[in-house]
Amino acid sequence: MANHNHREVMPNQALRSLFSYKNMIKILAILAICAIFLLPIYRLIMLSFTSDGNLTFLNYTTILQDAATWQVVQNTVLVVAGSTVVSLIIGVSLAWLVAYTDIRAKRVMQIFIVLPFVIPSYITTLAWTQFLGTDGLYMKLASLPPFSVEPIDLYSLAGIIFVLGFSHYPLVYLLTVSVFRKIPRELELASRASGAKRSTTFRKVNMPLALPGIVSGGFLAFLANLDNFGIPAFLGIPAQINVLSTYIYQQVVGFGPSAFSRAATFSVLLGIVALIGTAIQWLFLRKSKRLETTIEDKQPRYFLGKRKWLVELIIWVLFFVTGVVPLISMGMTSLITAYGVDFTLQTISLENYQFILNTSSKAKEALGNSAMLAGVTAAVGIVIGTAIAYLRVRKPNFLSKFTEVSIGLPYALPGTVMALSMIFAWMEPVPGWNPGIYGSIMILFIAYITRFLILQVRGSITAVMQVDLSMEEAAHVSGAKGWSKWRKILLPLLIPGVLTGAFLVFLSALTELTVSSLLWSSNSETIGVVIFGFEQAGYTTYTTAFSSLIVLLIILGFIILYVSQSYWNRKVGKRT
Amino acid sequence: GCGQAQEGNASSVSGELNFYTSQPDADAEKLISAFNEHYPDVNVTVYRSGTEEVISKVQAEKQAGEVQADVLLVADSVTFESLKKQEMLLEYKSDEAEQIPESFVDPDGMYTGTKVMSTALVVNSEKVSEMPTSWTALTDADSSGQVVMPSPLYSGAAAYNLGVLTRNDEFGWKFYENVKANEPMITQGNGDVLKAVANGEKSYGMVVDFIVARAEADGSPVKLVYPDEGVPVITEPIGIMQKTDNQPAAKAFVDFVLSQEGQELAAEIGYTPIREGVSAPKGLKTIEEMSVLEADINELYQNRELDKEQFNQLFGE
Amino acid sequence: MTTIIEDLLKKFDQTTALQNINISIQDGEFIAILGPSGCGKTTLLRLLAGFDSPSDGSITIGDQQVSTKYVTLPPEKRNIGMVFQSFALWPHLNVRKHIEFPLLHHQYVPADIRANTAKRVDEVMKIIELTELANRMPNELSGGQKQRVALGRAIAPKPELLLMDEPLSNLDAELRMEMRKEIQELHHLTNATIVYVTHDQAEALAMADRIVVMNKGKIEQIGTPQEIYSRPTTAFVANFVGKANLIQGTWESDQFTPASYPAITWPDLGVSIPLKKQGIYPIRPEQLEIVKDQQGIEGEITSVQYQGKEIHYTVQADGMDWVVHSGMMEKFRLGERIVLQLKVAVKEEQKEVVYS
Amino acid sequence: MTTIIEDLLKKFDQTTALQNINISIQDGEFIAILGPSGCGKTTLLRLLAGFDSPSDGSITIGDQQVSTKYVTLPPEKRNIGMVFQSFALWPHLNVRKHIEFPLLHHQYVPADIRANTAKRVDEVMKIIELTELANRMPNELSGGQKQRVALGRAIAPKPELLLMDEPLSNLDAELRMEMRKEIQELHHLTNATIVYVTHDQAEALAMADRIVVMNKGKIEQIGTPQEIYSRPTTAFVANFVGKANLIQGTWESDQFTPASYPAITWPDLGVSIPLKKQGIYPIRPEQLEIVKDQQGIEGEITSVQYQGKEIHYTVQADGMDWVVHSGMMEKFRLGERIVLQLKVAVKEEQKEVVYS
Ligand SMILES: Nc1ncnc2c1ncn2[C@@H]1O[C@H](COP(=O)(O)OP(=O)(O)OP(=O)(O)O)[C@@H](O)[C@H]1O
Ligand SMILES: Nc1ncnc2c1ncn2[C@@H]1O[C@H](COP(=O)(O)OP(=O)(O)OP(=O)(O)O)[C@@H](O)[C@H]1O
Ligand SMILES: [Mg+2]
Ligand SMILES: [Mg+2]
Repeated sequence: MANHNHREVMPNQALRSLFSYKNMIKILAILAICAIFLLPIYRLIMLSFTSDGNLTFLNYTTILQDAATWQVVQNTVLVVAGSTVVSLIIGVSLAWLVAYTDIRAKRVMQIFIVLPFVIPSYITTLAWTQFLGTDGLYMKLASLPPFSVEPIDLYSLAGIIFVLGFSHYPLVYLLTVSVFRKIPRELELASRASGAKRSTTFRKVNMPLALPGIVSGGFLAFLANLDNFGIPAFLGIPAQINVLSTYIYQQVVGFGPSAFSRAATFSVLLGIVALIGTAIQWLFLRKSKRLETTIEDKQPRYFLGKRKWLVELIIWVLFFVTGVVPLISMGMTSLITAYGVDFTLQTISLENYQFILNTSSKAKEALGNSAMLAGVTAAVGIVIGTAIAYLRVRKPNFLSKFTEVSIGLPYALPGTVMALSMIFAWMEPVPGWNPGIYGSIMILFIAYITRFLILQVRGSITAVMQVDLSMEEAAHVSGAKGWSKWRKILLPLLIPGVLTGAFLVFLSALTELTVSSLLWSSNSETIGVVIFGFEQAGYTTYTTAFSSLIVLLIILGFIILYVSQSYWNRKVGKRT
Repeated sequence: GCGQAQEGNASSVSGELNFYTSQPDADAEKLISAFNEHYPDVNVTVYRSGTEEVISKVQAEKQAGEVQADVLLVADSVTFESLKKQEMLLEYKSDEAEQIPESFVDPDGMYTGTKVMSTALVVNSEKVSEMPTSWTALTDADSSGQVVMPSPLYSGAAAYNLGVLTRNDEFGWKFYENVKANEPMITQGNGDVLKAVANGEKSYGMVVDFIVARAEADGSPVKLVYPDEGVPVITEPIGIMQKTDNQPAAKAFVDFVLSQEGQELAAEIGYTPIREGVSAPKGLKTIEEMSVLEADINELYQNRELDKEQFNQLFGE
Repeated sequence: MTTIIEDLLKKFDQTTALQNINISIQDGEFIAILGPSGCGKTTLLRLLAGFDSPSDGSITIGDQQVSTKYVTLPPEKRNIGMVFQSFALWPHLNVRKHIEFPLLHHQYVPADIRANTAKRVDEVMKIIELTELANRMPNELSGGQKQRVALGRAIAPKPELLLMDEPLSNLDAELRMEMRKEIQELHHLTNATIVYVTHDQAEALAMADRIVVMNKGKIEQIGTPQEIYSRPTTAFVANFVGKANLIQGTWESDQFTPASYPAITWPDLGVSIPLKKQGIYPIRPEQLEIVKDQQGIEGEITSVQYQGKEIHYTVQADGMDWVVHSGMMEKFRLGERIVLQLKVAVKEEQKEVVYS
Repeated sequence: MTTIIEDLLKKFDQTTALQNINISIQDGEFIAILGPSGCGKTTLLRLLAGFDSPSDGSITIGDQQVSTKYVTLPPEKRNIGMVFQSFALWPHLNVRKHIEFPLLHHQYVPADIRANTAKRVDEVMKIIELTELANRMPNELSGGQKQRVALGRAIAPKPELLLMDEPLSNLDAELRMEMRKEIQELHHLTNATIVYVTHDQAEALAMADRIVVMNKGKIEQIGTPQEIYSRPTTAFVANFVGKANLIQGTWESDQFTPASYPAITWPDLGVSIPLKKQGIYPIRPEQLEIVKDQQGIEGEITSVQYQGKEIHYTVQADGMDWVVHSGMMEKFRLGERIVLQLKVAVKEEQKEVVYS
């Protein structure tokens, strides 16, 4: 049983160490990190209080008195809450099935689960609208049964909620599945020996114990739903539904000197929504208790028996609609010569791929740039993010909470706002001094780290929360501290969660679009920028070809990873 | 570089030039490499994105300290008008501008149109057999549920069109009210309009001409129609930023874009050139062939927010 | 509700944790499973609970076959309570909630308890002496307190079959005594069948109706405490339960001659046939006497452990360690050379016990 | 390296887990901390290890003050080994790696061991009898096996101060005996100072040089095993260590008269002054004799526990439960009415022990 895990690491020592040289550095580092994250936000907030160059509340008074504002806020809250719930339900259910039951092909499923996260959301949306459109597959199927089936209108609040929820459930899944696996079997068995049915056991034992993962995943999904622009734009504009992210964009592109101030003011409102989400998340996490430390237990705990095929069928249908349909629709578009022509043997060709790979030099460069950017961001994230997560869990003081909030906000801001505030912050971090970061590739590194570090922090927090303090105490009495403790004890125990975080950071950075499209310079084009460019020029076929290529590369990466993993396992042998 | 110093002052033009544009990537690239043939010592750095993004970036840079752009080329003159009002532009009257219709050149020399992009009708050629000839295709009761157009709230070009059409006696707000009655689909940008029509989701769209011509040439089932009433046009003006730190290069760049060679290049890429005497690419009308719907730029600039607001009210209920 | 375990086999990969397990447990019986660390006690209990499926063999409870290689009735459908060796407390529930949990969920909870859940919880809290800590979370409890919570949770719904895996190992002697009594009382009152895993032979001897002694995954002997203690049938049991010194030698009719001391003969004090066949004479530590300057087995004292009312000596003699428990009358020092003798006086008493 | 604990106080929120703790531990001493569940033993050990900071008071090891309210020397800088009550094994390391770990990392590992890490690991593996399971992961070990790994990890680097939190509670008697011997041998060989937490008074009596008896966060008595067992100074110690029945009455010079039986007088068998002052006469279970048809304290047998070589009776008499341990000579049945007598014969022997 987790003994003594409530204790903080030597509280007085922590205090004393404030004054030691080594910890001075640590604290300076934290302050620097805060500064990096807070500078853009600070600039943004200042802007929201600026009108005609004066400090004033004017923006707030006008905006808050406008009924439209409240409509937008209401829509936002509805959309974000609804889609987060959808993500939670799908993510947690899938995680449970994969972690505990004997369904087959779990590894292959992992790929399909991640698909919605790597397929650009405008493609997903398009696929969905086509699927459910007037002459889409859905209506064709719907005309089969004798009774009438209502057409589903995606251009609605419900549609936005639905598509957002389905796009972001991987976040919940990825952060939950390993936590589920780490819950000691005996805790479940104790419940069942007490007569609780499986469902009760899940509700009363697994759910509360997996809270760190579920809450972290839900929180990330919440932030992702909040900042998402593509889906509410695509589905909301036709239906005249505004949420904060689209509304802010309208302000940004609006004219006049007050455009930015208005946008900043709305961003502050959005920030407040994000803060409320953070607070709710804390409420849940406060209740969560640390488990006895175990390694992931991958043996199935529940045998579905005769119902197995049914469950598997449902899962694959889900994958089909969330991953395969968009993938196919994207793939098909990428193979035709011109948008809108029918997909027939005559019309397919590899022309578009040839264009991207041979004719256009940009695409290849962008692949390289993005891979490098994403790799470095993920690597830096692992170190900084895990360090922050560790401090946050082991020393939950004001400073570490504050750090967590500052790191979370940039992920919640819509990309456009985030990019603009990066410009505010980094062109002349100190007025009158331009360090040349803006305009070089450095700005993208900083922007990506600022924006995506929270993914790593949450992944690592989830992992650290699974490690009982006694693990570290045992290392300490055995004489290991600092680096050797991390290398030999903590990292091996943290690795699944840390890698999940890094994986999310890597994928997000790899396909990032909005921020890069405002910050790139001509020598540092990223995948997102190139896609954005094609799309704006009306070259949808190139866009889809490029996107397909990237998704294929990602899938290939997965396969290589799995193959080498199983090769490694076989070679090393499961511990004797 | 090919070191072809045919112009006397070419060698004195050199250094860095930041070019911010909303032109598609490939087009910008071609433009620059042609420019570099004449001015090999100028290193042009391009920032390319949607007009809205480009302007946001410029504005943000201004807020943050200093605008990095030297030369700006974005969709419409109203946008430039606003920059002009904010005194962000440098006055430069290029000699080349004399060949360009007066109405497309800012009288104060702050910006000059570089090409002509009209907003016309796009029609799905598979769903519609008889091509319409009038904007009424969007307002006919038959077209109910089959109309798509970009949102002026998101697209600068669409906002321009809104301003022009509502100030035109033949159309006015009545036109938009009638469109509204057909329950149109409103998209974020022109690209989405083309897609909706190309894949048959909608039959008629209001969209900028050149992307339709391209898609048509590629084989998409779409057709470009210039309605008889005329079309609003945007001119993708070019201008030099007030704070540019390389005036000679910036001016040389503007000259090149407006020159015969520059305009022929634009036509070759697929745009209607703005310079008289240069022919339009296949599928597009030249400026002389189309009837242009116009409105006073200053008035448009002054009323843009109001127009959008009114649009929002009309369509938002 | 008798429980019958037949030919049970359990393998983990290469390890065979259990084999040839045959036990039939009577309704209301108190069975102790006694054996050294790693002998498979927990594994057996887990099979009884339905947490694992056997690799072969079967378990029948009442007239229902609950576990075979193919089908295993899940634990929640068995009317059981279980105390886990590792406690398995839920980190997110406080003490009270732990006790309450099975009362709310167990389908077999007697109606009167179900109607008065709160009362029953209070009652159990009193039994496990944690009333004052009702709102504590598991991580705020000491090791023994945790164990008591685990115990309380298992007994609360008065299950018909109570499985306990070393439920008292973390308790001090005092509390252990009390808990033993509680468990025994519980046994008398509810007449539940109890399977009680322990490595502590005193506990097994004191509480159980019958003891199953296990070693290396197999059953060594099943019998009443008296049988196990006084008439062990294997060397292992003699040593494990009685701490007996096992002397090799030859049995001739009822006389034993140690191999190394042909001059000595010992009478039969109740040695079982199987041990006799193996030529073993088991002498429990209290059957030996340490004397000086007399005839007997000569040796040297290599360890002295004070135990309050007696002293435990280890004596090195004849190349082996002899364990001797002696009273406080006379004391010997570490390293002293002494002589060991069998207390033959014990004989009569011992025989009586064996055959009673 | 003496360890001095002064005025130690430790609070958790509302609970005071330790108070007024003053112990001075000699270099090389074997100290047992004995007390009931939840009395603060683990808390004390954690403070000694440096995992927690005291709320007040100080701990000095050698000439360094290692723990005060303000400053706490971290555990890795103390030359200690520790066995955790909850084992705290690392789930990702196998048995061998656990033993190896401190050898690789502890800064105080003796040079000869450091040079021969592999040899030392083998040695320790043999001591804890896990050589064959060297490659097992913690989740593949039984409870007792886990505990042995925890023990091995702590002793491997031969620390100067060895802290053990119930290191044997999950082992069977046999193995426990062996481990006890190992620990004692280790103690003799390395001359490490050992602080050994246990709730088992037999263990404490058998192994320790001195015993610290704790109750409810306070020290009840510190003394050698003999002192603690034979001359308890508090009622708690008499009961907890000697299982003594505590009889209220009056002392007059060396004579005791139980309050309920004015006719009886008992002689002083070595009762400490503090107990006399409280008017208490402690009688250990083996000091009582059950007889029939004689004069004495009349009562009824309410519980019989067979213990192999003796039988433990609980006798209800005079409104209290008397615990009596008696040999196998004569047996009494549950419910039988009997008479209790003090074995005065024990007197001489007892006195001798006390004053020796
Ligand atoms: N999952 C497993 N994989 C491999 N071996 C296992 C596994 N679980 C238990 N064992 C082995 O099976 C044997 C029996 O284990 P079990 O836990 O039943 O012992 P036990 O009798 O309860 O011991 P203890 O008194 O120490 O708790 C041990 O040798 C143990 O190492
Ligand atoms: N974090 C905590 N918060 C509140 N009370 C605590 C906390 N940790 C321990 N306690 C309490 O402090 C007291 C002493 O606990 P400790 O773990 O030292 O007991 P122990 O003597 O080791 O008992 P055991 O033999 O049962 O392990 C107990 O009453 C326990 O409930
Ligand atoms: Mg066990
Ligand atoms: Mg403890």
